Amino acid sequence: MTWLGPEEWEAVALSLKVSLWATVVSLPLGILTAYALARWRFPGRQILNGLVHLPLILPPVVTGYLLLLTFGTQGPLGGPLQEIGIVFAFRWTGAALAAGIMAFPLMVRAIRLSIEAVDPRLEAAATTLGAARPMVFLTVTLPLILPGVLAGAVLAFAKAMGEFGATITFVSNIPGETRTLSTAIYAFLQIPGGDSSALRLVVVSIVIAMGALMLAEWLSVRVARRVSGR
Amino acid sequence: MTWLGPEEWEAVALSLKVSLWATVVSLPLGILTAYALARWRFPGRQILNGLVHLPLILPPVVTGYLLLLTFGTQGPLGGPLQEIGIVFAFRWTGAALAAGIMAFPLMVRAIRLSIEAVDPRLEAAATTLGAARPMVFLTVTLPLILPGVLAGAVLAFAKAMGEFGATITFVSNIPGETRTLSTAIYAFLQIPGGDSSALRLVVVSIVIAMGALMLAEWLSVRVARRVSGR
Amino acid sequence: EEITVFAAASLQTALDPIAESYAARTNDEIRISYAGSSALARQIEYGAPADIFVSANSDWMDLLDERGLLAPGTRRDLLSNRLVLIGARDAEPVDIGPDLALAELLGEGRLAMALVDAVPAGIYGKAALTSLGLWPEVAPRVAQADNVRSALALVAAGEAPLGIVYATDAMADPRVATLGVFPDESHPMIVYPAAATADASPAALAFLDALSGPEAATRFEAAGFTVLPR
Amino acid sequence: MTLEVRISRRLPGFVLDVDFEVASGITVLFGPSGAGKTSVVNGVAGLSRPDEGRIVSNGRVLLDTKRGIQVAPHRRRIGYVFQEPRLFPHLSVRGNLRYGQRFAGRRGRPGDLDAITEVLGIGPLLDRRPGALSGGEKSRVALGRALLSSPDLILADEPLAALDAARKAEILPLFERLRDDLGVPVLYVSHSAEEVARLATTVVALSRGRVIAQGPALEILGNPSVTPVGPRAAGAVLEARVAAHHADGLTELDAGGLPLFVPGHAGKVGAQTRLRIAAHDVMLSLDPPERISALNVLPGRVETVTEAEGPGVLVRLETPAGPVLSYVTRRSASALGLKEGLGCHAIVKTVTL
Amino acid sequence: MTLEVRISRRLPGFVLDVDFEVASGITVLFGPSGAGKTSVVNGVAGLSRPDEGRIVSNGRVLLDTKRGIQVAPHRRRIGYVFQEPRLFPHLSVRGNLRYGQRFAGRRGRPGDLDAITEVLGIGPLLDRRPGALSGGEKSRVALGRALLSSPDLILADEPLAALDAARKAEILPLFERLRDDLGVPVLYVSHSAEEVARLATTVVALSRGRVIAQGPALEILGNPSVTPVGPRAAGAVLEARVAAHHADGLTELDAGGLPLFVPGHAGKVGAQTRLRIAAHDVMLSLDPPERISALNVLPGRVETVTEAEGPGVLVRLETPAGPVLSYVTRRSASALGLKEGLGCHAIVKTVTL
Ligand SMILES: Nc1ncnc2c1ncn2[C@@H]1O[C@H](COP(=O)(O)OP(=O)(O)OP(=O)(O)O)[C@@H](O)[C@H]1O
Ligand SMILES: Nc1ncnc2c1ncn2[C@@H]1O[C@H](COP(=O)(O)OP(=O)(O)OP(=O)(O)O)[C@@H](O)[C@H]1O
Ligand code: MOO
Ligand SMILES: [Mg+2]
Ligand SMILES: [Mg+2]
Repeated sequence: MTWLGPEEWEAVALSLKVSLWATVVSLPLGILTAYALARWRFPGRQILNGLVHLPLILPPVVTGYLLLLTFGTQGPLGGPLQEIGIVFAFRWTGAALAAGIMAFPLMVRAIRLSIEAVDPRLEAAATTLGAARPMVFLTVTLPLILPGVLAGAVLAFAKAMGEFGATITFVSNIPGETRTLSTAIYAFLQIPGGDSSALRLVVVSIVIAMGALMLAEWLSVRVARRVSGR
Repeated sequence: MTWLGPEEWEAVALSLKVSLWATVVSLPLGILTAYALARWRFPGRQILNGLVHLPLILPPVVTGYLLLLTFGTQGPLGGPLQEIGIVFAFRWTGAALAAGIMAFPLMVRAIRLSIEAVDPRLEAAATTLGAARPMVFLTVTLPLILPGVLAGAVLAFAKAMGEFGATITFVSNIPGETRTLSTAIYAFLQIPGGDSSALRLVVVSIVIAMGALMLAEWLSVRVARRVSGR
Repeated sequence: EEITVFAAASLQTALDPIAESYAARTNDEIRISYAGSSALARQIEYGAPADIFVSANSDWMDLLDERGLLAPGTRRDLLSNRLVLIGARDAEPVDIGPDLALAELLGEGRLAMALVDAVPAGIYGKAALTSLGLWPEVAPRVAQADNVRSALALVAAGEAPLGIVYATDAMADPRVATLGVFPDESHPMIVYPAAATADASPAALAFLDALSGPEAATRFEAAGFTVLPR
Repeated sequence: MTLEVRISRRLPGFVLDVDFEVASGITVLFGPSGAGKTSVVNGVAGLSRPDEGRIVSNGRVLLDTKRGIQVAPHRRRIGYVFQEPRLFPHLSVRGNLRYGQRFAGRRGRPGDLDAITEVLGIGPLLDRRPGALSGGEKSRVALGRALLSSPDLILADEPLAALDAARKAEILPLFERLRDDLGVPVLYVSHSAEEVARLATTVVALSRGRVIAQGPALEILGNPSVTPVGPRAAGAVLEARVAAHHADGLTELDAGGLPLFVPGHAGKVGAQTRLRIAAHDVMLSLDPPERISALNVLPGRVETVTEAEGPGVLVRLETPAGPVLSYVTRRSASALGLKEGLGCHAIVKTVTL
Repeated sequence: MTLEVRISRRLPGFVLDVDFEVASGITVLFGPSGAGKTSVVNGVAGLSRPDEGRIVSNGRVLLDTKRGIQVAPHRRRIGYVFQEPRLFPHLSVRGNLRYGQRFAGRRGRPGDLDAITEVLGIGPLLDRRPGALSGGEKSRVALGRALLSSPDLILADEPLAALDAARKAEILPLFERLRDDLGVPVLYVSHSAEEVARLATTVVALSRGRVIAQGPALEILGNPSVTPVGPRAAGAVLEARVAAHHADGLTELDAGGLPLFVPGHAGKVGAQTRLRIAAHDVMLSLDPPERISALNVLPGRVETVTEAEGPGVLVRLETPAGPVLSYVTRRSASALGLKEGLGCHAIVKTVTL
């Protein structure tokens, strides 16, 4: 396509990278958190639940600002992490972190609902067949919640594609490093006459996200069919 | 509390009003959409699915802009609606519309997952007992998906509390009319030295949303207990 | 009488007290919606009930002017601002000129600015650096935030060693120091134009005039703005 | 009151192709596991859509793929007791029982919750939720739920499989009442020879998706070669009248003038009753037996001797009480020289009745 | 090999308080619907936590609330056939069957998938998913799954309830092999008198959450007053040796010197076997019967005459083959003048064996 400049292609590629990493990396953690919230009763459960939802409740700028304070090079977590070679500040990794955190509540909720819908009697059956808890999870619970995991992942991916408030506040907008589609769109909207350029990127954004959405639907239908045995 | 000024109380009240209305009004539509997506196969299903997810994919500013174009007084929908007395532009109703639309994908996904988890054999049983489709929905499906509906509602409410990008773009930030907690926080963050005021509002925001969250958890546990018969 | 003012977010500190005392004097009720200039301009374009618009740049005002949305003869350049280089509180002041070793000062760090192609402060900053011949050298090291305040926050949090912001912003944050002021001639003049909209009431026109008055001037100057002569 | 069922449906690895027409009463669908019984019942209920078929219940066309008729399940006025309980988990037992009643409102015959609850022994459970019931309790509630919806046709898929003999004995009369008093047709899936024998008006035997035999219960059950349960299910049914209740716990019946003693029977003196005598419980003796513990001796004449499954033959004896079947070893048959026309006595222990 | 179970658990509206100890073999838990059978089995499996209790399987303490011992369910090495199938919907039938095998890996006795599949008749279903199985097919797969996990203890909650008689007859030997050859203890819940009679080594009768009778099958089943299924379950078990297979499909057994004819038997000539004779299938005659269709006549002497439930008495006869029980009406008993010491003949039809 010639109607996207090289910088724009760069933004597209970066957005994909950021969103995919955000989704893939947060998925295991999302599943774990969802499982803990759905199944375990522990002190601090309500607090964990609240923390997970926080990015949803706060304006994204605030989340971005908190990330900056926490994971910036001077932050209480950012500093130590930097020592071991993990840097978020002004890197695409930071964009992925921001996107992942903003998307986390959506992912966790979807997965948690699925876990709550799993018949515990099937898990009990697996136990009597000799499977220890983690094995039961891997061989019974996880396959049964796959549709929910998929739904959670696609929600997270879509949200990551659209996220910009927290991202730009945390890692700002550095072409080739943290300039995602969303920040590019935002920038175009700030200048008079930028609408048509913004529109082009919006279309690209929609196409990508719809692709992901349809892929997820398709996978989900297949999974559901497998499970129902139809 | 004396540490919130009257204008800030106004923003709190407005945020509550906007978020509640956004949640309550979109709930029936959310349930319907979720049901359609989960159970019906119709042409345009994928398109509906995409449309529902759109607000998640697009940067909120874009959504706000599109709302302005569509529901503004000059917009193709805003005009006709105004004729029949429904005005969104620069009213709290518009803020509710924006919040509702931004929260819609979260609500629909949660409810849809619950619907997909309902055992169709129970619905079939209801049918043989003489219940027509809508009755089956009301007496079997709906009670069974209540936890999901609750989850969807609380997600939507939380999102509505935190939404500001689309809101401020669509209906601006007019005190007493469209100035919600989130937009107020945003505005405070824009001015030199506004951080502490912003922080106060952030705390209020968190307290409200956590309250809603815990209420929902509590209700959900009760509902789940009823259903499982334990 | 009710007067609705749409004003760039960065004006809030100065404008709020001016409006308050004016309201107390005249019994008019003044509602000020603070947001980004681009959003406010678009809203006026689509029929927002604004009486007065105070923008953070001329471009958006020009656009409204062209569309005939302003009350003829009411537009004026109200304020000006200065562009400053900021650094950590304990950083040494520098001389800003073509010889400034900006890249050296930055070291491995980033130069925090607002979006250099979209947000006024960023546009002015880029122009200044370009005219000083410093731009090519530092361009790859710029971290662009979505607005001046976020750029300031990057410096305040210690994430970026240097930043370019308005003097008004720098003044208000004790965590940063102004290292130098960009020469006025290094960038196009920074103006905050104000105007009444086409259907503004006489009361609104009166308030607009008050904004150009001596009492307002004192407040604006106290906040760091330069008041432009009428 | 007839039920006409023609269904063909093709699944990967299984083809259902059945066609039968039965008169009123209880029709038992009989056949080994996987034969297609549940599939037939689902078709009648309208829960699965046959590739082709026609279902007419009591003159009402429920399905006719040729004419494009397909009555929605909720309008079929059926009461379906599923093979698994399928109770509504969010409703109490009472809520489950009442569920169908409200939709049956106008159709009269207001189901009597108390009476059904009593028979099923679920009174103490009314306020529980299904999650807190035992397996057999669930299946009783499911049965009650279907019965209380005042259906015009009852479909019962192994409704008593999870119940103990005592409980079964309490519930079976419910079905007999449906059959005899209320005239509600019942399509009943069962593996139990006893249930079949006791309830069936008509038997439809399925195997691998096809009807392999169908007809009045007496005929089908009397012919072990077509009865999927084997000779154990063969038996004769006699019509009798309650003659007297004796103090020692025995009831005397009058079957065509012959006295028959059975363990305490519920019927009033004078009432008509049906009595099933399983073929394998009948011993044959050429001489009238004496000094023997069996109280029931029916003199008769051998009518047919048929080869049957296993090591035996099935002997049909004509007696004043009606035809009686006896399943004896081939060895005994030849030792006694059993053949058509031979006079012979059927001996039946009271306690096996 | 013993199993010691003591469980007390309090639910709203139901109190479970059982205590029994059984030796190896198959222990049948017997009792009406809602008696607490499933609750006991769940306790043994570790799926419900008793308020108080102690469970010891073959010397291994699985639970001891006093000592704070509670072995996790997955370490109990049990194979649990649940009352409802509980198959994994996302796995094929094969996947379900293999599920337990992988965890049993080191414990030897590699379950033979092919053999089990063959006996259960589920070979053609291996690649299907549970959603596409009939009710009985599901329960067979569930049974296979539990057996293939090479358990040290099998818990079977009405495993055959959904199956037809022919299928049951094919599967029952599987349990007999577990009992007789492999020595795996089995806790078996059943409502069926036939299954109990055929399988039970020990019977534990439950009612309303309590053990009302327990003991060796022969004793409990021989005493109809405590047997919840009623006199139908009473019967005697004889030890015999296979003497010959005859061409007419009969097998001749030698029981204490007396010949007994049974329908075709699987054992090799010379093999020992157990034979159950249900009390209600035994007729008594004072004279040796002649010209009668029954092939088995056991001469003996009346040992006891016990009042039993219903209209009858239970007569215990000492014969050369061992003790035989007969359930006859009180009326016959007095007509024949049955009393201790009286010489008498037990007549048993071949086909009832
Ligand atoms: N959560 C519960 N709360 C209260 N009562 C319960 C609960 N779960 C089970 N019960 C009761 O405990 C009793 C025993 O149940 P259990 O499932 O052990 O019976 P069972 O002997 O297996 O019966 P069935 O043959 O019908 O399966 C039943 O009366 C049942 O209603
Ligand atoms: N979705 C499906 N795909 C393929 N075969 C199926 C499907 N559903 C059912 N079957 C097969 O159809 C046959 C008939 O099933 P059905 O449930 O009618 O049997 P049934 O006679 O009720 O058996 P049971 O007594 O075991 O309940 C079975 O062999 C089953 O495996
Ligand atoms: O939470 Mo937002 O307003 O979608 O970035
Ligand atoms: Mg079936
Ligand atoms: Mg049970």
